Amino acid sequence: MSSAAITKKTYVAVYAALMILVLVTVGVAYLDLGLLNVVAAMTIAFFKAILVALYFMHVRTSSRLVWVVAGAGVYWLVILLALTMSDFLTRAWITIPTF
Amino acid sequence: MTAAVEPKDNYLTAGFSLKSWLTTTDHKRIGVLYLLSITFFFLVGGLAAVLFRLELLTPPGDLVSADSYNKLFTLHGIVMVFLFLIPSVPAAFGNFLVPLMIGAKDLAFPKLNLASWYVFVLGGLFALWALLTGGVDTGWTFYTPYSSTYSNTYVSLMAIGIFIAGFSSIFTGLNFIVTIHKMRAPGLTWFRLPLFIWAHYATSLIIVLGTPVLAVAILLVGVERLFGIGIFNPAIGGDPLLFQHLFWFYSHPAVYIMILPSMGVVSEIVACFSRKRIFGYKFVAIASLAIAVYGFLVWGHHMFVSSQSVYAGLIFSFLSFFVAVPSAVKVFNWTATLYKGSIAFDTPMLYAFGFIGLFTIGGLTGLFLATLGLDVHVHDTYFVIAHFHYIMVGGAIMGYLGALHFWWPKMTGRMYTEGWSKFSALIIFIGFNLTFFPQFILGYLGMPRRYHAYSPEFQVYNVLSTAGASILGAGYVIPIIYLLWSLFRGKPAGPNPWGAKGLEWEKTSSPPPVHNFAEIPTVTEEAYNYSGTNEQG
Amino acid sequence: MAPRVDMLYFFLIAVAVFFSVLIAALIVFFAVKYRRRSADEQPKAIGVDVRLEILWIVIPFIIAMAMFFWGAVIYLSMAKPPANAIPVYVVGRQWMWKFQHQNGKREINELHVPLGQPVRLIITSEDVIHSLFIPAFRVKMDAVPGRYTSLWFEATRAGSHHLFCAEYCGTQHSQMAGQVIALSPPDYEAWLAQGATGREPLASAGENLYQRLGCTGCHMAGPTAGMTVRAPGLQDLYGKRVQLENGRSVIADEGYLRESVLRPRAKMVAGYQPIMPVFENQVSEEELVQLIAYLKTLRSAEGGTEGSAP
Amino acid sequence: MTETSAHQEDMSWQRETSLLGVWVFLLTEVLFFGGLFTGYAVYRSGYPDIFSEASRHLNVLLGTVNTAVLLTSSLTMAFAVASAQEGKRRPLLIYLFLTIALGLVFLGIKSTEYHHKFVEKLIPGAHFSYSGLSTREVQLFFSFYFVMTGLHALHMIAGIGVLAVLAFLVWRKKLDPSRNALVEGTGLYWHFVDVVWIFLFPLFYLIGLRA
Repeated sequence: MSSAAITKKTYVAVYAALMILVLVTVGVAYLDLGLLNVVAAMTIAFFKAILVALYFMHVRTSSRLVWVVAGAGVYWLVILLALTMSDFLTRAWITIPTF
Repeated sequence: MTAAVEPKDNYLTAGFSLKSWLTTTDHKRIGVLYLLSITFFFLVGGLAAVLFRLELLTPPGDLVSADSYNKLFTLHGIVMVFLFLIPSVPAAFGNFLVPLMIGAKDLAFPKLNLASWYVFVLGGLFALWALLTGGVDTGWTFYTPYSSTYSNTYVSLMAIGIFIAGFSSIFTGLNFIVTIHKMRAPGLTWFRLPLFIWAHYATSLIIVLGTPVLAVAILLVGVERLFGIGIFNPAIGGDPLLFQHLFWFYSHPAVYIMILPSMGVVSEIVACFSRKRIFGYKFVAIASLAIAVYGFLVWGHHMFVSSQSVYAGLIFSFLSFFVAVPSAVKVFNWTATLYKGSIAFDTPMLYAFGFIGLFTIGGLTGLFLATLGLDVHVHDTYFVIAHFHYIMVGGAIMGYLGALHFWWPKMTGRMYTEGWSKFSALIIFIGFNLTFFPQFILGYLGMPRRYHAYSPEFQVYNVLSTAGASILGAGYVIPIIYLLWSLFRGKPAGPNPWGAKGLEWEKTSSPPPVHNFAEIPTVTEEAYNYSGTNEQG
Repeated sequence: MAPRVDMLYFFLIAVAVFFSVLIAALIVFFAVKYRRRSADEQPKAIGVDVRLEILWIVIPFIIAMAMFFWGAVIYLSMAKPPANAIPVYVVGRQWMWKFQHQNGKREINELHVPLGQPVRLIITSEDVIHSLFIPAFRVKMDAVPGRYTSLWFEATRAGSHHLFCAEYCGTQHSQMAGQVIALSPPDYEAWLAQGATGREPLASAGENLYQRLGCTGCHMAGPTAGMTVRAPGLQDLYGKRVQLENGRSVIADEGYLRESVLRPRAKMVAGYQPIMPVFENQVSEEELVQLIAYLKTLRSAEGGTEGSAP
Repeated sequence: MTETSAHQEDMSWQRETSLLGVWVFLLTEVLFFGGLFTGYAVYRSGYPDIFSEASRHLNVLLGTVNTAVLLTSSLTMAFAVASAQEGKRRPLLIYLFLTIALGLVFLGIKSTEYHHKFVEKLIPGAHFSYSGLSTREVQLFFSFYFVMTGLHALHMIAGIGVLAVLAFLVWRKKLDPSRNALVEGTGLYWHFVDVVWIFLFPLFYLIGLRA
């Protein structure tokens, strides 16, 4: 869990990247991309989260255990979201007999 | 430590004032505090069960009113699940034993551990407050919109209580995870750990990952009641099934919070009283983790008739059958451990036998509920009640009582009376089966659960069940008497009365000293090395 | 359906009994055979047999998969009612079941059905979640407020069968019970006809409501030349796939019709403006059922078989 | 306490243990917010257009500024942790104060936003009123908005409280360098709260912008 490898210069660079991504995500939101709007917004947010975790939270230079813990968070979040949505998104699939 | 018979300065004699108990950070004392508190809640929940079983003796609702009946089963469910079963083995015995078994002085965060007990008590007091001021009638499942909009009882108060109690189990789980990772004695590698530790590690994972989702679900119900916003209320655009998803995301894995620690207990007991290493040790260890991970993928099998999407039902049913495999692996391996062992019939072993048999029935009847077409019929009937009592009483409480009898000499330094303890184990086994087996039949005949009054054709089975419950109740009272008696008159136990393997038996006294070990032990052999050959397995 | 469920049940019972007895017998046998005979007895260690482990991973898995597929097949046929099923509308409320038949006949806590003919219940709730459970037919479905659910069955034995609420719904939950009475088809027809005078069939009650609420103003039977079409036509709508404004599409089942009456903006049909008033809190669950029953009768000649259409 | 064990006493072991504790705690936090995000996803997928419409009642400029403020506070927090590790007291104190200040700015902006919503009667509950057609679904959007940003703000307040205590300890020279795991752990928490906002921002503020 040592953070010796991360310098202040890196922090500033990460910060700059994050700020640019904020502007990008706002900009993209003004374009009409249909369903891709959500995808783009979430991809950018995910990328920002990764940057914060890797650098600000030192995951990059941390032990494997920390990677596992962080990964577990993502994994269980995906389970919660995916299996719940498996209900709500497939409800309309079953069709009634159309006489 | 040379074999001292009852050392003068142990964790019990380190201080006698109330303050020395209420401000302790000693994991052993906190374990004892938990043991006392959950025993209290067990009696409260048990009393409620006695009352509604009496009500169900006759078909019409004649003993208590419908309203009281609903409050009684709600009380029974909430108290037994949140205030007894979830903290039972982990918070009482896990607290006491995890550091001892891994050769540590204490848990990683002793103050957090004490805080967890206080938080538990606070949550319990809120729950009691809700119960004493008028009770709650939503069932322990809190289904919306009944709980959020329609019930006129003290739902918010109870929600606060459960929300708070949830933190206590999160603190315990967090503490165990960090402790098991960071505080194992030198030489104690992962595959040398007792299976009790594996089980508690898996349990802690579930606690840490599941409890917050329950917290959110309960919080939203509370917010909905207090501020009148409608997240689950269909009258304001909400979807009541969302609550069910969030609730079962925690509450299905919560079943494994209750059963996994008892599985760990059974592994310890079976090894000790057959004088053998658990057959397929690694498979049993990994099975605990597998149950913890799979356990999160199956919650939708509680919702097959809830109007959940048919396709989600298919997915959840398919995944549910995967959990059957690690459970089966455990049962087969325990049974195989007995083969060519040296089997003694001390009281803990009787409970372990009971556990294996009853858990097998409970697990197999779980398959009925995971099977889509069949669950439609038995869902929300007494079949479900019977099934989960086979798991939670036949499994979890048998394991809890096994643990109590196995480690009682370690915790108190005293032995209890063998004759009485065997007798009560037998009574409990008989009473349990008589109580819950008829309920399988009731369920398939179609008697729905949570019924205050029922159709006369169901009476025979209800009478059997109530008769069994009175035997079971008596069986639970006997241990309280002889265990209390043993505190004063019991024979000194000595450090290792069962001739068991494990750091808590071999490297410290009974009761253990405040800092557990005279010196931190170094581990050089596998767990359960009864044959002394240090064989890998 | 009941015999199919029972077959599956007996299969699972067989598996459960086999394994319970196996485990219990092994425990008793080992415990007696290898009981401790002397205090210092020391059994030999036995290493793990991986073949054995694989065996008892694979066998339970195969059995479990058989259960899954068998159960899934039954579940899917429960979810798909036959096309000729007789629709009955069910509204649950604390603490009674209300049934409405096609011809407008109503019952409370009693449901009359004909023998040998599939019946489809379209269920909703006025307040909390209930669950309609008919043990004799091995069927159960939750009644969820704000939504239609459905189940179907075919009675094969005359007589009365229990009808329960299976989802806890408050104080009188256990009193929310009744009977399903299965009658031979002639008896059923006679029962349906009883007191027919002065009773309006669901669909015509729905039509009156449709007129009264002013739906005709925008939803015209067929667009006339020269008129602006402000709302989608409703002819042959039921069961059709509808293209929505947001690019998705839905099947126009009862649930969709219901939502579109109550909250028209939730699923806008492509190409129309959100000008329809909200009928939430304006029509009761029972009136809604009448409207839907009427909408289902709006069929052009080629759109469906008028005779059997509910 | 006569016993010693090689690993259980040394400093880096203690630090790792504390930080692992914080990480596991954050794991529970992920699932806590995860439950709310799941609820949001369910209703957003159910009423996509109405959620977009409701979103237009939020102030994108304020939201964007707040995002920038929070990200900046993460930078100062990272600097604070670095200073603590290097044992530099004065910079540590300054960065802690900056982080607290930025946190307060965030909360200030947030509360003006809440106030606007109050004036516009967009707070869900008895006083909610909305002139459009889909009152219920819009209210649902605002229920999630207030619950999620509210819980986020509560986390910020808790974080600011801890930072204030840390700053006080550093100022009174009561925090010796061996305990800089405290600063690091608080930093992890602060960054996590930032990450939550990184998702909240596009999900609430940016879904109604496209033409």
